[in-house]
Amino acid sequence: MSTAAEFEPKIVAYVCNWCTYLGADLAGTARLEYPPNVRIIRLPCTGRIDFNLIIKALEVGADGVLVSGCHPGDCHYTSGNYHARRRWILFRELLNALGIDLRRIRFTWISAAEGRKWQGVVTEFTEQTRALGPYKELYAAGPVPNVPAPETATTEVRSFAAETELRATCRKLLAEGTVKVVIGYGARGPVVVTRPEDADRLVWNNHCYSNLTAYLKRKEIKALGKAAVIVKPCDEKSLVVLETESQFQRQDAQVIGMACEGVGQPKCAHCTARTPRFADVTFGKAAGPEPQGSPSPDRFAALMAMPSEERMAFWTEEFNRCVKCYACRQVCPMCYCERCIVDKNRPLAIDPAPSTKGNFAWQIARAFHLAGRCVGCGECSRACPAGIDLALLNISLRIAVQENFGHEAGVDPKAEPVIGSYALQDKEDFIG
Amino acid sequence: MSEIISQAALRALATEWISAGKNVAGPARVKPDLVLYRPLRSGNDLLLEGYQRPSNSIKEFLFPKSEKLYGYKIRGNSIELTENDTPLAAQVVIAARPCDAAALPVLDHVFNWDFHDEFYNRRRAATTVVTLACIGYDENCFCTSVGLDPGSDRGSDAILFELGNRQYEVRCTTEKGRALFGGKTQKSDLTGRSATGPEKRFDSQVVREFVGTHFEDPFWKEHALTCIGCGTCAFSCPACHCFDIVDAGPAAGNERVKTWDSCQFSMFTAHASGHNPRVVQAARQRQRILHKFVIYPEKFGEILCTGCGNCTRNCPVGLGVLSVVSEINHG
Amino acid sequence: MRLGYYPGCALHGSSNDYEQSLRACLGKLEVEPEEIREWVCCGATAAHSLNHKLSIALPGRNLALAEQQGFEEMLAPCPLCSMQLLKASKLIKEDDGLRREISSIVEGEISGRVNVLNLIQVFQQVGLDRIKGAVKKPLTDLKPACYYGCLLVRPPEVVKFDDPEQPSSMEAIVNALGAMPVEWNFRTECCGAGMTMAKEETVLDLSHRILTDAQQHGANCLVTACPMCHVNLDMKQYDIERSYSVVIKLPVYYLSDLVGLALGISREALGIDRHFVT
Amino acid sequence: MSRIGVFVCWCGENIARTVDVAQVADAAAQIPGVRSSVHYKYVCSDPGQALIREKIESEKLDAVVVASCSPHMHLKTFRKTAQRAGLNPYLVEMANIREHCSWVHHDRKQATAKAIEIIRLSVEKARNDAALQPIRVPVTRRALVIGGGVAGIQAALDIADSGHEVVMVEREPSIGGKMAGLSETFPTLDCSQCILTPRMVEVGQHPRIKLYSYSEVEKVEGFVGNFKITIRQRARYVDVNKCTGCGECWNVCPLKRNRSEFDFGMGMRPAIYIPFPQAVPARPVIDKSQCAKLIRNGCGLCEKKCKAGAINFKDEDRLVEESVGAVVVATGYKLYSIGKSQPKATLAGYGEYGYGKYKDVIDSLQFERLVSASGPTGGVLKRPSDGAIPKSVVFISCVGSRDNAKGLPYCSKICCMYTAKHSMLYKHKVHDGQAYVFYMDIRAGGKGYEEFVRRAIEQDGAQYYRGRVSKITEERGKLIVRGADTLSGTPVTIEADLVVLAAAMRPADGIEELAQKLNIGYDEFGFLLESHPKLRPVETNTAGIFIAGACHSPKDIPESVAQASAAASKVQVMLAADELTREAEIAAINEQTCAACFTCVPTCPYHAIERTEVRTPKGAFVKNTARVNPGLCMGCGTCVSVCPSKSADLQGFTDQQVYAMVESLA
Repeated sequence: MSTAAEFEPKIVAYVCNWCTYLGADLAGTARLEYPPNVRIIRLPCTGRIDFNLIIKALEVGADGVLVSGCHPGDCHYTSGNYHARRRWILFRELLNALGIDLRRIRFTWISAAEGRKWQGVVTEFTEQTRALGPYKELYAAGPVPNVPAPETATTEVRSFAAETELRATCRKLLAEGTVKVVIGYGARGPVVVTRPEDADRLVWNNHCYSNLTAYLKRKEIKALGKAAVIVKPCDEKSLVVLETESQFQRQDAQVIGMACEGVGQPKCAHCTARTPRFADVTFGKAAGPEPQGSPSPDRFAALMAMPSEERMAFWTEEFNRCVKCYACRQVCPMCYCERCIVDKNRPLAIDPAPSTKGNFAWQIARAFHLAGRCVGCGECSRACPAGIDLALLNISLRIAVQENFGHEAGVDPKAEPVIGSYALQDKEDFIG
Repeated sequence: MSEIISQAALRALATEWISAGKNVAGPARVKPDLVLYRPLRSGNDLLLEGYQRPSNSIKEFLFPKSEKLYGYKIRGNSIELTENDTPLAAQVVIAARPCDAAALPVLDHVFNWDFHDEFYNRRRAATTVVTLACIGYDENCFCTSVGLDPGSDRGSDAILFELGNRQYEVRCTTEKGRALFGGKTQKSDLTGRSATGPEKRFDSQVVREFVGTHFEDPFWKEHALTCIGCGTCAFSCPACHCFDIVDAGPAAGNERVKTWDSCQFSMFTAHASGHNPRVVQAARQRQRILHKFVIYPEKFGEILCTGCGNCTRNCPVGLGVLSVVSEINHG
Repeated sequence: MRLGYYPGCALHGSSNDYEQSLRACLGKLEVEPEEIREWVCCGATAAHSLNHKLSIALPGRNLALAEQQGFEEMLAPCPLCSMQLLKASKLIKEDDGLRREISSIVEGEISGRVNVLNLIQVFQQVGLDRIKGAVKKPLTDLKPACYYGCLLVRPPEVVKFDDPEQPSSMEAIVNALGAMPVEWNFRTECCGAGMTMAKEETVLDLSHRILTDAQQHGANCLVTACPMCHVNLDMKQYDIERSYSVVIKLPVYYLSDLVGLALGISREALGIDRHFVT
Repeated sequence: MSRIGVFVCWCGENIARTVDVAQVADAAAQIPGVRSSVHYKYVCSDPGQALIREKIESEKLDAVVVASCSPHMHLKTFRKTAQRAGLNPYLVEMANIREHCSWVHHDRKQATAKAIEIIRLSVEKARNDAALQPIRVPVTRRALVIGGGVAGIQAALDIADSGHEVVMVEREPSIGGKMAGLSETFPTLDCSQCILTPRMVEVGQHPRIKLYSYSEVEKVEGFVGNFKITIRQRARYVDVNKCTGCGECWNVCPLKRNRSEFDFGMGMRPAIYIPFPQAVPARPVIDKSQCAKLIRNGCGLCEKKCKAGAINFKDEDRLVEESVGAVVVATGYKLYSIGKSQPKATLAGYGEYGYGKYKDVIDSLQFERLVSASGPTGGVLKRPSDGAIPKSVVFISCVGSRDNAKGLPYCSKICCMYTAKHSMLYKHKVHDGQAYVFYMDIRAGGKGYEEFVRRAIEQDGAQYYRGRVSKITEERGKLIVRGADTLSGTPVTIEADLVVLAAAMRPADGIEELAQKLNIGYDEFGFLLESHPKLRPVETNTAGIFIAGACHSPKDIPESVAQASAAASKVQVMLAADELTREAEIAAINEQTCAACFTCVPTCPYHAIERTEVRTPKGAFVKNTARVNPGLCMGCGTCVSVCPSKSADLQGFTDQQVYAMVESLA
């Protein structure tokens, strides 16, 4: 640990070409002196500044990252900064949940006329970072705080009444050729039934965990022809998102909804819908009114209650167990990219090794790509062989999306996507 | 005459090894419903009852999920290489399951066959494996179907058998084992026991013939439909050993590392050209069975599977070796 | 649907003929308004110029009572009352802090869900066709000037009823009764009600204009849905005639009077005989 | 790129004073990929540029980094230099060691160290540079002008006179727009038609202007330089080519009492009609909602009477296609609807003025017709109700404007002026009459404007009241106008014979639909959005589409004409070449890996990304994908950030480059 005296902070600045870069030019022409610690990376627009770049800068040893562009209304490209602002709002929430020190990342608007502001911001930020000391370990381990693990109640198998009805219908659908394949639940997990006589392999019980909509993206399944997919009210939401993202059209599949009273998964504690809303047909009846589960479990409150270093220690411990088997990605209905960003190596945006760094980078990217899209089916957590509480990260973003944009993924088919749209009144209290 | 040790003594012993600077790993409870082999801080963290087997395997202590091969830095137009000379402490894996230990000889073949893998062998030499024989099994276990049993000492340096009332019989099978327990045990005439069964789930010979002769069988396609193509099975398998070599960190210069890889990934066989010989999941799943029951046996004379059942336990969609091969076996 | 009834001071005092009239004719249309128990002043009088909070709390109290007594809808025949109630309900709905505060002051939860109706709206709910159908004695020889006054349609953002400048709902009803409403100018002008006590000459002036304009446009009677207006235009008509030395003699009816007459109810039963100008 | 040349500039003393250029050059030579590294006094000087060219040739450099000033200063310069030496200009990068280093730091050691790192960043970028080719888009050298009002006419004539073909689409039977209906114009009081009609005729006769009257834009496809426009020619039941415009038909038509749109209901017209005598084209249309022949197969007199045989009752709407390279939108305005019926829930009528109830309460355009020499009354001001000459007229300004309560928040800008004009015209026609004007403020900024208003008040004795009118009623054939005079603080009551409401200006009907067809923005009121309020005032965010006149914001005639000429000159610049050169540093999408989530589509400010498909050469469907239209992309790179699979990338600022830059700081 070097002392503040000999420590020279390394600051990476991502700035837009039309406002802040020119602002810095002006500072030069006006000979406004400031500390030499900042390294400017010029991009056309703040809209171009991807969140991965901020992480990368910290990974390569930046002690602070400065992100700056045109003031609202001044964007050379009219709206790049609005899109950027919206992404930053959510990205900060994610970093905060991870326990990354937000004082290390400074967002600001600096116009081409604000040479003085550039001088001021750089000076002040450099000194603040100097005072904070080196960001030695971005993902620092430490005494692991106790974040309660999600409750999974695996009880003995209880078949639900609707099972017989379900089988009969699927048999019919297959026999009549309405669908070529039924994606459903079997005794040991998902089953894909193609022959009417196999319809009895389908079950409907309290062990039907999987979110089967994830199968709709798989080439092998698509090749079989029109499918019927069985969904729980919670899984069903992913179809709504997939539809808005042009990944799925109602005519492509028969959606069979199952009224559900819970399958003993952590998410069930926060269930808000027991009866499917978008399904083509629905079986069973869920007793009682629709529950009003809060989206925020106690363990999230517990996590956010602790100081950021402890949050970081918690996640470091969790991600150290990650083996990069990508089960989290594979079970997720929203992860349908033909080529995942981790599988790209030019450039190496995300360290492919299952090291602490690589695992963080991967999980940050995964979580953020789900911002405003995750419907909280909890499959990532369930699938993880290392028992990492991945859903917790998604929850942090789901809450942020709800609080900032009043958006809940998978509820309103007409809602415009959170990332990819913006509002003039999006908050910017964090932008200096 | 037998050697026995009490659980308390065993824990104390483990703690002693740790304080002596050894790395000690063994089963520990990570989450209410998750037991993993983890590096231990003390013998008291060691978990000895109340679970069938950990969800991972002991291979990660000899063949880590990510291991630095060397460092490099590009200077001017030349490149500087730096060896990975991180010193390696002696390590003990305690309370390993027989199906974990039995996988080590399997790995030995691979890492010494055409190429002598420094990193693996260094660790192997520095490691002592103390097995704990199983007193039970669950619906996913099938060691007996691949020529092992709950008491098998294959690949172990010492093996512990339960005597009840927190006592274990210690049978040392190698010098390493004896070195660990020498003078730490009491004489006794009790002999420990291990579970009988699980009953044989399939005949590996039948499987081998089927797989060898039904390469194009629609069975593969049908059976792979629900496979989502993650690496859980391979990564939790004690015997799977495929790895990739990647650059970590800035391209300008950092580390070249060896990381686990899985034949179930769609990228596993992707060529630079863009061509991919195993384009569908069926081909990948078939490959996994083929490798375990035909290719590897043909090369090294034994099956690349110890029947631990981890692939089934961990599979998010309830697949795994057992479901495939038993289906092959019973048509 | 149960219809609550908030009479306010006027309909239990100076204008009890209005209550008599509307009860009689609503009864005929099988609408039985239930009076809100323990209702208090609506605050239209001095309150709103003296104490803002009080001017919300008073109507707030009545809204709370209506909710407690399980009403979804409440008739407030006096436009001053209905405006006060609607205003309070609007403010309460817009500001949750205020809602909680007022609720605690009046010791009763207010959600603001009670729908406050004026008399015209009640008739609209009954339905013009139904009224048409029920007409026994079409009022063919009547040429009423429909007079809305100030508060029935104002302030628009509060009462959200009809066009504040060119309303037409009363004409529609009167038409349904077979009468011929006249086109005239002063339908939404002020009658000076607020000044009744303070500055009578203003009242006389304003009301005088209203009455004469109605007459000039060929009205043979005037119809209103406001007790205050009725007081000024009917009771004070004599004073107007005297101070402007003119003869007007223009009968002033409540809307319910005309509906009642058309439905065949007697003038006595409607309390018309108690009007000053007959 | 592995043969990079670094050129460190002293900029005289500007850099060399605080940065040890020699040391920097030596350090740069050590950066991987750098083939040669030199320093020179003024790299931007001719010998300096010669040095670059010489090195490019001698060292076979495949990329160049100039470490000097800001790229905003000299990037263009050095790109040209490289080009002259046969190196692709996009293989040149700059390291800003002046504005961002030598000028803002004093410690020589620190500044030198920083300069070296700045250069390393730039070298990393250069190493990953690609030789880009600016996109060239073929241009159809024709323009479309939508709207034949004064703005449209001006734009069309300017473009046509500069030698390019123009297609003009006008919704009404004749061009001329609102101005054709005006009487006289402020501040000069010259007759509107006298100025406009010659211009209309020019349009009608111009060899390079193709006029579609009584037509609307149905569909817009393509992009800058290559628009395909589908135009709907509404059935006019008269063959324009056969028709001689003799007038027999409308004279003989028995159904003469139809509300004239051109006179805003102040006059009548037959069922077959030309909107006004000087119409262009001077060819009638048949109003099918009124023609007895078309309704119940009666009458047909016009057909019998027409010697040219131009009447065709079988006529139908026709769709025609036109290809153009640029579009000028000049669809103009309409007045706020003062009556009850409102286009939006947020707007309300002004019942207190009794418009629509009292015949003699009219809006300002109706007044224009009543005082126009060519109007229904032949220029004699007669009030609608009884044709009497009004002796007192009240003008009310800001009806619907500057009214947050129920109207529009903005100022309609021209009302102050034309109201003053109206009061004058009135006085000139009715010498013993009195004009009253109720106003909020008088906004008379403009050449001769303030003087004009003064004249109205001082010479023509218009009585101005600063205040609003609360109510208008009718008593004994008089309009009683009750208002306030806020200056004297007294209520005012005026017995008027005629009331004229200066209603707010709103964009013409259907503007939103048109904007959506054209993919251009509009504000909450429907006015079209310019690309930049100061620097790109006539451009829209869709390349190749320009705006002129009142469809952009309330404007008077001079402003509309000025903006129209501005738009025209922009179009001329575009049409000057057969090819359009667009920025080379634009986004591209890897269609192999694109997951077709289309998040990028709404994100793009220029609508440059389209949803499309990958198909085999034989046309078999492979997959959906997003695709960037290089003709539209401006290179902001916002799509790159929202693309989850990083299939979108920005040439010139590729991920590969940016990551290389960051990592060089490790």
